[in-house]
Amino acid sequence: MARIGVFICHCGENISATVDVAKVAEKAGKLSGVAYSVDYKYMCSDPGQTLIIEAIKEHKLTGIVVAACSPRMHEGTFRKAAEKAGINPYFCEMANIREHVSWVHPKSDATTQKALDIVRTLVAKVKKNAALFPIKVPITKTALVIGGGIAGIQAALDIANAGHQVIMVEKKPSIGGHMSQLSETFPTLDCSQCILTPRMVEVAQHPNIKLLTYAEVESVSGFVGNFDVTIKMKAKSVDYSKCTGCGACWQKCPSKKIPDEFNEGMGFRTAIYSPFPQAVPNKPVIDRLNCTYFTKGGKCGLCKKVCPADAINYDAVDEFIDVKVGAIITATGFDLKHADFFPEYGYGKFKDVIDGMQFERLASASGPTAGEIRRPSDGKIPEKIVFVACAGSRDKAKGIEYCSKICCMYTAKHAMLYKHKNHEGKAYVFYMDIRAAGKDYDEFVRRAIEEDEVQYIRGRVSRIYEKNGKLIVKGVDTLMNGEPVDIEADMVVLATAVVANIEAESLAQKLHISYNKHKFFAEAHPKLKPVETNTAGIMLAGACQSAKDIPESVSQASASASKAIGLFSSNELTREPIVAVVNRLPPSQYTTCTGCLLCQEVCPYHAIESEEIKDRGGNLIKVAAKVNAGLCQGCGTCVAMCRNKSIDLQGFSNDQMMSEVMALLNS
Amino acid sequence: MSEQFEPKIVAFVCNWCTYAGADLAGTSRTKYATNVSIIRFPCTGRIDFMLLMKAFENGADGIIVSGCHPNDCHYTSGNFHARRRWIVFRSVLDFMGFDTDRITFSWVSAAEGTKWAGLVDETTEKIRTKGAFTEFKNLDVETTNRMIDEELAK
Amino acid sequence: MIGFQNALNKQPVPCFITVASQVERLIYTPECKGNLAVYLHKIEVKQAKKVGILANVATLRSLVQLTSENQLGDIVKTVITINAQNEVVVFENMDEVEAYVQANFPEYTEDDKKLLEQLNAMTRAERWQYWSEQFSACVKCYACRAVCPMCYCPSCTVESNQPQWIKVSSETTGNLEWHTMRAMHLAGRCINCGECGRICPVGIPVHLLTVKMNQDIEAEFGAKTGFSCKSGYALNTFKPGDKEQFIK
Amino acid sequence: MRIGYYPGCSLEGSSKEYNDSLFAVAEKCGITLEVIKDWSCCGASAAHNLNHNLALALPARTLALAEKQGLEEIVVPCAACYSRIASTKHEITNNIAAKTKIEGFIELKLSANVKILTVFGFLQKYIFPVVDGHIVNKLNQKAACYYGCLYSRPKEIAAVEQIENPMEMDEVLAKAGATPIDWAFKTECCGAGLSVSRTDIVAKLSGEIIEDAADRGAESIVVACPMCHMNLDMRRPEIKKTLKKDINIPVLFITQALGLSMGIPANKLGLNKHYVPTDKVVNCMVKMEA
Repeated sequence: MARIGVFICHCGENISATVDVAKVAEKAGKLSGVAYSVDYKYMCSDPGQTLIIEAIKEHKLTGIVVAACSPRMHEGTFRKAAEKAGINPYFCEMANIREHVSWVHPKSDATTQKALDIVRTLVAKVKKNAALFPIKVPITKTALVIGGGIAGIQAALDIANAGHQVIMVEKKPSIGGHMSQLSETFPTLDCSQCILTPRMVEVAQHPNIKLLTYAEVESVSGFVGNFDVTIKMKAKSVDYSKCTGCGACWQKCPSKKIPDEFNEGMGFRTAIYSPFPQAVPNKPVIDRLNCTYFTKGGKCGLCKKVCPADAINYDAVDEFIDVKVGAIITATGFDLKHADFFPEYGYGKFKDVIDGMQFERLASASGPTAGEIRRPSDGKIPEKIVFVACAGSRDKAKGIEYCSKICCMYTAKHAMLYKHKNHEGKAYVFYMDIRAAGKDYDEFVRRAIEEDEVQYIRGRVSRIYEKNGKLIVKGVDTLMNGEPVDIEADMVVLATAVVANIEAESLAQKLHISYNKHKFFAEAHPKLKPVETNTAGIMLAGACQSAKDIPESVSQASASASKAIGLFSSNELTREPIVAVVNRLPPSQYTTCTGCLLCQEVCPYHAIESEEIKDRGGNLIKVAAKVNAGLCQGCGTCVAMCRNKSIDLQGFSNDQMMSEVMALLNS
Repeated sequence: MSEQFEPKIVAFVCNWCTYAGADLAGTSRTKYATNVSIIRFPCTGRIDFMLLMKAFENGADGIIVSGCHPNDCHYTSGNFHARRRWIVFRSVLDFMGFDTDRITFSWVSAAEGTKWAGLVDETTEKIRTKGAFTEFKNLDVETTNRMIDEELAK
Repeated sequence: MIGFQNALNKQPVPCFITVASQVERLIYTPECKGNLAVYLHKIEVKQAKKVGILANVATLRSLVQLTSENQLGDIVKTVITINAQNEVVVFENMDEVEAYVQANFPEYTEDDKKLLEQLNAMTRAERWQYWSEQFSACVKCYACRAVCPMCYCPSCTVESNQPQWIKVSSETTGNLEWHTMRAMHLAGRCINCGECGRICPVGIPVHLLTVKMNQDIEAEFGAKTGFSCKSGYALNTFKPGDKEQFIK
Repeated sequence: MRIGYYPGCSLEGSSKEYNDSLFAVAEKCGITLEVIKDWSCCGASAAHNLNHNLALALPARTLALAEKQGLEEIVVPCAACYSRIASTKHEITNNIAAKTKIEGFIELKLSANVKILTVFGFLQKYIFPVVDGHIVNKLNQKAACYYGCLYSRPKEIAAVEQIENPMEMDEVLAKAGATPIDWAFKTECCGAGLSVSRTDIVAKLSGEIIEDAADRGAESIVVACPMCHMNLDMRRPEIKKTLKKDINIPVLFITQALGLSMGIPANKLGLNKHYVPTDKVVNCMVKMEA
């Protein structure tokens, strides 16, 4: 038998000025199941809370309704008080008679009546409440970091330094990502590799980090704190336990004309290769698609012959390893839009029309021209160079409406680097707006314009064509009344759009995380949960979420690392028990769930699984839905769609909600 | 002059947007009609159409269903699912000749205290003009009477 | 084997054959209109483990819809139909059934179309009058539920008393609630066999509710029921651009 | 299959030879074009700068008449007419309110289902399948196909697949045996409507086009728009002044080029009506070897 206590708060005069609180308390006392009812000046004050605690003990109350302000304000306060008095905190409900009654209605009988109606509704609800207990989920304190670019490196180091285990998966033979390809970085112009390489080495040597290069995530199951991940270790054909990285193999490899990805196709590499001199790990893999041994059926084998450590293993196969992790950080980065996307700019047709990353390689001291900016067609130093910002970005006709964010800055940097190396040369930048909102960013762009005399032209380029060995750039200067501008350039650099990693979509599907139409991963909330995804325990770092520069990628990586560290700070994850539950009944029914699983699709958190219910002999009896309490956030969308009410939501159950409706309308 | 009709209206609202919007109306001391009482749900996606039927059966003259604007759902997509159900529910009711005008669907965000107050006043006025939902409330009595009449006529 | 046989009044009735020698009882005529899929939910049939079914298009469509709702398991081993050319078609798997159903997708019947047109042409108040008269006659025998292959829940909400969703007695308001609930639960799942309307002992055209819902859903969301073995349920998905002019 | 035909004002006046050559080619292939009865002005250049309703109503009337005549497809050889009619079709199919309004103005019902073909679209769809037997000459020269602005933009109604580097006319020229060149000015502006009011701008813009074609060795420029033709052909004296050199590349309509390869006499194709003499083209032809 329920014994409910009702506590009517005056809130000073905030409630009592318009609501006859004494009358509400009196009438509430007469409601069925109410054992005690009282009004008081300030329920949330210490004496007020004491009054509640004492009343619960004295009158052996089984549940309480505090009629006061919004539950969004003080539900926690009164639930704690209830707990102190020895009853389950979920037997406390609040009737909002301040925000929803006294503050919005004048003093009248109708106002008092409405307050009483609301109290009655909540009394009816609390009578149907059940004791709920926080949900505990065990946590595997290992994080998986997918992607070994600067974002992944930062996240991995942060987590590892906090004392937790990290597994880093990188699909290429070396970590480092796009940052390792950059020449110098804005706005300080410090050398990219100089600041990155030490961090790469730190990752490789960190006792808490297990580095898996040339590897990819194959499949993911499980949930926050308890993910099961299968990782595919692509066959490297080199035994890393024996290899010393001496380089004898790639010096002798006869296949020397393979376009070098690290140099964006502007140089060549061998079939057995380590992508760049500072690679981590600095050990080679065999590119089987281009290796004579593999393409010509066993001919060659030179690398095996010259290897002093006998590390070459042509028979190596892809291996799959299973790991258990508690959190996953995706840091898979971006790609640049390539090729025939720009027929009007002749990209891919004219050798001297290149993209921003190719320019980075030209400007890099370790690049194919050893840092001298020479045009790819004939190796001449360009006298006039044109940079085109927003090549593809912010262009609805090209299907990319968004801003690629980094181009304004790197274009200024490129122009500056060019000018520093060729004082007599002329650099032009076509731009739409200069978006240099960052610390010291605008100053940097101004420096390019004012000190290095880069000529900025506000307008777009309509076409680039070749004529007499020159690239004619046709554009417009919108600050000069739309005057057409033609520039005869020696080289053109397109700041092509930043796009999602080509494998982003398939990875998102493996991880069950959402992504937008451009395949950038979606954060759980654009403002308040910018590094979490909708799947608890999976965080985002860097450009896989949207275009980002280095400082932003690093900050976000640290932010997501802190989310993982926070998760790992206790042995169990405690969650509010407001979750959906699929009923389980004794045999022979087992559950009323039909196993139609139409609810699976509806869940925004992929929290609904199918469970095989078996008898003691292990025979399958039926398949039914099961809510993973670790993932469920308690929205109840599945509850309202379940035809025979097999799923219910704790704290907002069908019985509770129906009682509220009935009580509100039947005085 | 007879007393003016005061309709009973139940509001089914989500916790994160409309409930908070109604709280905001309170903190801003925006005055509105007393006819609407709120029942709090975690999300519009949780609102079962059967609860709406139950409210009418128990004497509600009108109903407000309100939650977060599209794309603002605390749970990402609960309101989108709810919207689809409402589309179908309205079409079932309309086909049965049920007066769907007695259910007001709305999006009220946590910042729209004024919109909430206006919505309550408008809905109250609309239902007051329509009068009590006798069409539904008297259904059992009327059909029983009709059956008796038919029997007597034999 | 589930199929039809001749009854005394020459009307085909369902029959269940468990012995090979009895197979000759099976008939298949245009009058075999019943939806045999409903029997697949019966415990006796389920326990048989290996079931064959001589199906008409409505039954085949039920099989497709039930597959999308994970209800068939692997008990149905043989599916046979007779096509318009009077040839026997034996299906190897559900993909073939799906393809056959898609190629022979049934139209709404002329009678239903006519009735729907009449109802759509009425004013709201007239429709209310029509349906409340119809529902006042309902005796809540639940034959409409029993005959429906999509009503397979082991416990129905109508029987739940904690909370009591639907009034027990057959008052018009309770009847209206029942039929609203039935329509909502079948909206986007009903495969338009019309059995519920045919079976109603007091002649309420209850099938019109779900038929109308299917029409509306197809028009609004482009989803067809019993069309694909992959779930295509209109009500567990959404589009950000779904209509909302009715929302203030 | 009945194919409708919308000549527009140019094809009846300043570009009569475009009209004549199109009919000559079609006739040779046994295809008849049905003129839309009582067609009216498409409103090009002027109407859409003055009044949006008028700009829609004029082409809409033509579309409605075509429907009334039972035509499912119409050929619109003028680029400006094509642009106006296609834009109108696009707007009224996507905007029910506009459609209803326009139907009121023109007092005709409109479904806007009529397909609109450019001349090269028509050639590819109807002439290509039957033309092979009719091609007797090889147009033995390098040709620069010039598309102008109206076929390639806006992208919603573009008549070409690759809006930045269209190839449709190039394919027609290849059929005629010519060698279409890769050049930079395919879709640049010729100066269009400024033809009369600002000849200086036309001279600069059209001059650049002709110069680039010449630099890349083109022996003729092929167009599918009366306005382009006028600017490139008629404005040579002004262009000469701007470029400070005399370039004598003839400018042909695409139908004239194809017509030549089909052995249709030059005069019948109206090649005698151009300002820049076309004899070089006529004389370059080589008989196809059997």
